[in-house]
Amino acid sequence: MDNPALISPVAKVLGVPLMETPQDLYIPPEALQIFLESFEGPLDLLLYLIRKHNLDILDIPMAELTRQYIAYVNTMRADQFELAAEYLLMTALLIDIKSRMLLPRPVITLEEETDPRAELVRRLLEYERIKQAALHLHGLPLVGRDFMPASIWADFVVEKRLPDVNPQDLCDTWLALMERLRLNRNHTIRYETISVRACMSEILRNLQSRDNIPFTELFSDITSIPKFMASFLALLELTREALINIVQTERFGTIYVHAIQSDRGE
Amino acid sequence: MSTPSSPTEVSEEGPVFPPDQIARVIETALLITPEPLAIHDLKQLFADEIDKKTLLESLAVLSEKWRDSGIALVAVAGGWRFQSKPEMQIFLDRLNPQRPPRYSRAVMETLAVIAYRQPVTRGDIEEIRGVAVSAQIIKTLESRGWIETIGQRDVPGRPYLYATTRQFLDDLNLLSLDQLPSLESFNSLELSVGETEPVDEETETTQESGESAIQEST
Amino acid sequence: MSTPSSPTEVSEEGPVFPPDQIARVIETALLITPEPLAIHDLKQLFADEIDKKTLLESLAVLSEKWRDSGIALVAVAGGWRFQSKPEMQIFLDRLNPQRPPRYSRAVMETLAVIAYRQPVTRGDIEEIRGVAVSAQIIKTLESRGWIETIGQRDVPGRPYLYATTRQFLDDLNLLSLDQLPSLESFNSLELSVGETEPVDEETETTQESGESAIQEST
Repeated sequence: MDNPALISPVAKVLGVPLMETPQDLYIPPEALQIFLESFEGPLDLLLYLIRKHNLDILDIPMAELTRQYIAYVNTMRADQFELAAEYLLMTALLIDIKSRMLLPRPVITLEEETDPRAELVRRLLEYERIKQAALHLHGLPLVGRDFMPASIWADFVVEKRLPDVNPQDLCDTWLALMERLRLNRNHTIRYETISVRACMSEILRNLQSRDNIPFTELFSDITSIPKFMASFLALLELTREALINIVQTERFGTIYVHAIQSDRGE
Repeated sequence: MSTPSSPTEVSEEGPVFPPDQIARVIETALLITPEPLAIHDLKQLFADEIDKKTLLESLAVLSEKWRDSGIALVAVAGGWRFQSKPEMQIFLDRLNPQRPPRYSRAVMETLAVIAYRQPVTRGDIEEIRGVAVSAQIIKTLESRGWIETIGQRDVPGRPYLYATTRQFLDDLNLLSLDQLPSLESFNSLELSVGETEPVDEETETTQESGESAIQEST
Repeated sequence: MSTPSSPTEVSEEGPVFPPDQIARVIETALLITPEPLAIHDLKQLFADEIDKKTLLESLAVLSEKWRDSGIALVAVAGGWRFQSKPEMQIFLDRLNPQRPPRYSRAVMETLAVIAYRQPVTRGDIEEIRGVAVSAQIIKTLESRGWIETIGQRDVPGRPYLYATTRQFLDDLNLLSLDQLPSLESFNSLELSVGETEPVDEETETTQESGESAIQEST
């Protein structure tokens, strides 16, 4: 209907004005791209052709339309196939419809045979309505184009509000901070003094009964990671304090932990 | 209206607002905000101390007051809004030569499919339009605030479902989607009648033939 | 004013605008534009076919027309604009319940340390908070005018010493730092902290240890 591409005298191809949109699907190859761009797709083109030929949509002469589509496809160069993919699909659909109509109908039909054109007709009808709906939407008053919303200066909105702080908030924050500080301190100290020291004692106790213990055996019963780490730290600490000795006699061999029997141990 | 009472005093005294004060406040609020204000918003102006009936009365008064001006009080999906009348546009355009973007047919058709068939996936739109819908088209409509995704369809690929927004209605001066003519009311079979001639004088007949043809096909 | 003449016709007829039409157009233009419109802009509305004198007359009429409303026509540096009157603010504020912004915990903690422990260095604050204090936090409080540097501590690096300002006291409605809540608030905090376990009978001791912790730190 108000297809702008159809109203405006089409296009210039190589300087030669194309006076009219093609009567059928024969399009000069040079004009193909411009032509395809002026339609929104094969349904659009099909609708145009149906209108142009003043056809009854319920009785689309498939033979003629298919012939035109094929002529149209034949004019395309290889590099235009992508551009025209949707049109090719439509051609295939039309040929499919045509061929099904040419086939002899089976004598016994279980269900009512559906007209192969019905689906295409349904789609064309729906698309035509959508096109009109689009035109209708386009014609509705649009903000910024047909009217403007009132919008005057509000004197105070500009003022950016800064965060409010009240003394009580500040006090609560301070107290929460102190509480956190207290908890944090206790936490760390307790862990270090008790755990590692306890592990040191445990290791030393183990070494009282035996001369030496394989390094891995010290850790074999430990399941928790903190305990594992504490034991390892305990081991290092015992070494530093020269209470134990860690010996490995050959590369990759077993590491042994010995107790040092000395007076320096407390 | 001539004695501007201090609004602070009024609100402290309680829910007693003189009618002209109510109208004045509503008017000011609506003039300040380009977005429509719903009844709920208007109630907030008065800390919920004014009922809907009073507000509607005030709105009616305002509507009448502005009748002969270049501005009209209108109700759209989002609420009430003052907006310039169409006949003012010729002047206002001179002030601001920046026109809103014109949307391509592809964009408008996509919008139409979403408006009428929502919620739809991109695949649905492509099915109806018979062509691929580019991401750009969707983005254009999304960034305009006219469409939004409202979920995903539970099929392979879980495609997004698109619907129109309240802003779409507001921007097109609509109260609700119901105000759009039904898709069936469009005479899609006008195409079976000669289209090349101007049809203004035969609109009536064209419509009739269109309608009957549509009934056949449905 | 009641017969809306087609503006197209008017402009085609030439520069003959009835005064009420001029006022209507100016009013509409000013009502849709939050920015001020200069005389030059207003002339453009009429394709420069109206002179300044006529425009000013119209503006005077409009100014008078709106005198008793919630908005006012004012002349500012950039030209003329409608704006809401101050007494409308209390209502409009309710419409836009801008939640007052809040400072982050980091900022609040930093401010608390400075307020209760001043003068302090950034290192002091970091030690108490257990995390680094970003330059941004210090800057936020400085630009608010709530803290300032009052010297440098005589240790390696000579770090700045921060303290709260007079403005901090003013903004928090305090006469002096002594007025910062301390003891009573302590009760409430300790109670709320201890709410998980029944500590009622130990409240007294808890308080004491809390107090001593603060005294230690001062």
